[in-house]
Amino acid sequence: MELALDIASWVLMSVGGLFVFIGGLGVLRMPDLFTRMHAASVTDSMGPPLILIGIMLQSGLSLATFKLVAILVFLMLTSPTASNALASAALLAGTKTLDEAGDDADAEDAS
Amino acid sequence: MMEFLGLYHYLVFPLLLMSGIYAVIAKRNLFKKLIGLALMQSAVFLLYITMAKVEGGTGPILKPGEEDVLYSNPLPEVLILTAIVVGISTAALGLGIIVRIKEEFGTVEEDLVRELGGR
Amino acid sequence: MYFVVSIAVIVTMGLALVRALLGPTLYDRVLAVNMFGTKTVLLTAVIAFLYDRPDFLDLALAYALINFTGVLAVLEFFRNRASRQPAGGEG
Amino acid sequence: MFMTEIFSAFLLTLLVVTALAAVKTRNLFVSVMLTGIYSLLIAINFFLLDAADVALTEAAVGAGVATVFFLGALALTAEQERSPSAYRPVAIGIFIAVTLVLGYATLGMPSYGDPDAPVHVHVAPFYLEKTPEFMDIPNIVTAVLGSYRGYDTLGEVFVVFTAGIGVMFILGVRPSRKSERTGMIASGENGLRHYLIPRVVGRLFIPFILLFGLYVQFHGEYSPGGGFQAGAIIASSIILYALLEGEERALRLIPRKVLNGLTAGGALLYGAVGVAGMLAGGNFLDYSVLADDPVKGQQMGLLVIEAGVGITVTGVLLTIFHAFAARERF
Repeated sequence: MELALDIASWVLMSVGGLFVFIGGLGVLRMPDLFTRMHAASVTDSMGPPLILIGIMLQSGLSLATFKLVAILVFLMLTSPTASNALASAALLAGTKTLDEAGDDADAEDAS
Repeated sequence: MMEFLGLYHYLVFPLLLMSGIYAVIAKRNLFKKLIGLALMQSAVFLLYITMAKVEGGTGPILKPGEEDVLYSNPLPEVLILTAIVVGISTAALGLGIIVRIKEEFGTVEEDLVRELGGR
Repeated sequence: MYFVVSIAVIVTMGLALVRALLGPTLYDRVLAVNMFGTKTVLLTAVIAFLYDRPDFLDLALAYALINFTGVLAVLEFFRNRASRQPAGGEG
Repeated sequence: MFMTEIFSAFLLTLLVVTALAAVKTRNLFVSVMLTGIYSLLIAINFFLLDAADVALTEAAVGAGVATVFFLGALALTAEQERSPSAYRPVAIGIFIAVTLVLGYATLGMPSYGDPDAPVHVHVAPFYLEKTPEFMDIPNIVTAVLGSYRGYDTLGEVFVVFTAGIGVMFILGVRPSRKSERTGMIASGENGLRHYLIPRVVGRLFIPFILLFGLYVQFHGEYSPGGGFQAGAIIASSIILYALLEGEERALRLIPRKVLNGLTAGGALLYGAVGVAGMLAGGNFLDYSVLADDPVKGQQMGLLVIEAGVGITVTGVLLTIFHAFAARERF
């Protein structure tokens, strides 16, 4: 039982870490703002839950687990909301998507 | 290796401190000078907390029912804890002064303020 | 096991920081800061267990709650910047 | 813990990079954003160095309140630096010279984490040993903050109080030349009304932030926390409300008079505890005499002065926020 829990949390945490890392890679490598945002927000709603659930399996039933659940709920609420708000702000300010911008580089810090 | 890592903790302090001082000396924008001050401030905070660390210790909140636990030094933490809140309040005071300067002179660049000043 | 996750998160932080330094638009930097905030929550949660002090989870909880205020402040700043710029320019 | 040393070395490198970039960029908004990252990084470093209380303070202040203040001031000034740097060679010369000198000086510091360093042998063992006996609370930081170094904290609270008064005086003046720009918080009651999703989620968050602030305040004797952190957290919940609903609604919720009362009242409460100790026959800020049992008295005193600290910090931070937000709208 103990071993099964350990293995489960190992798997969850490694996969979560992988997702987080892929998100970081996407934010660095994607070509324009909206694709970068997509990389960040999608992995943000997959990686953290896996990692936090993995920790929960280790901590057992305690105050710490309750706090982890709270952290998880708050993260799941804020991170998509923040992405949405940021994307709409960027869109309203007229940031060009990849198709519209063509090949010319976007104006630096000017928008 | 361990020795070097310990030294590295201390070596970061001058770099952070001096990047703050560089902003204060060389930049003419008053807002930037304030950011430099904030950086200097946190460099000092980091130095204090680095000194509080004890090898193999843990945070100075007693673990109930456990003997022979090594705790880090609580005193620098207390000093820095209050200093952080004081730091943001005084930074806000500086920001207030900058906002007033902007309203009176229309600029926050030090040299332009000096040209327009004298009244 | 906690080490693996911490390494992944810390490396991601480095990548996000590179994005924050490169830009190129302001929104990219805000995105990087936002991402950095989420990673901070994760890293502090993991470190609390790595150090075997689960009672220090408060820090992660604080970041999970308060980061949102900062993001909304940035949003509000952008929203009003649009109305600010054509009228006054900068000076 | 060899691995965590590697972690902190990496994070410290990121910290230096962030600081240099924040200084270098000419765009002040970018600079503020990088300061935000800097704050997150330094909080993690504090945490890695076992200072959970300090990390919590940096989190409470740096994540919400500091960003809001800097952006609020930035909205009222210019966003780009215009003049080039002055005395650049001289400044870089000073930078390198002093870095080298200070770096050389750090070689003389006691080695990192040495338990026999001078810092660790003077009063710290006394605090660690005697606190369970005197106060019976696990969080030594709170004990030192509130009781052993009560005078110090009283002074800090008054510094915060004075800074709040200063901002009130400086930004309370009507500007002589009317500017056409608006501040960060747009006038009227709109706030972020047009952003439906952030608004709904944000409203959901406010009670939880308040609850967490109260937890940090009153659980500060047992876990990381205390008045300073709680004040910043509670203030950021009200600031969130102001961002969502417009600043005027927030002022209707907590009017200026109440804010002034909070600002002064907290500091006065702290002082009053000291005077109460004197009246009961002890020294100023000696809580042992407040109850029959000295331990109970200490605990009671700590609880009250932490409450005083929390009230003052909340009041001052909100006063500053409103001073910036209400600018240009007389």
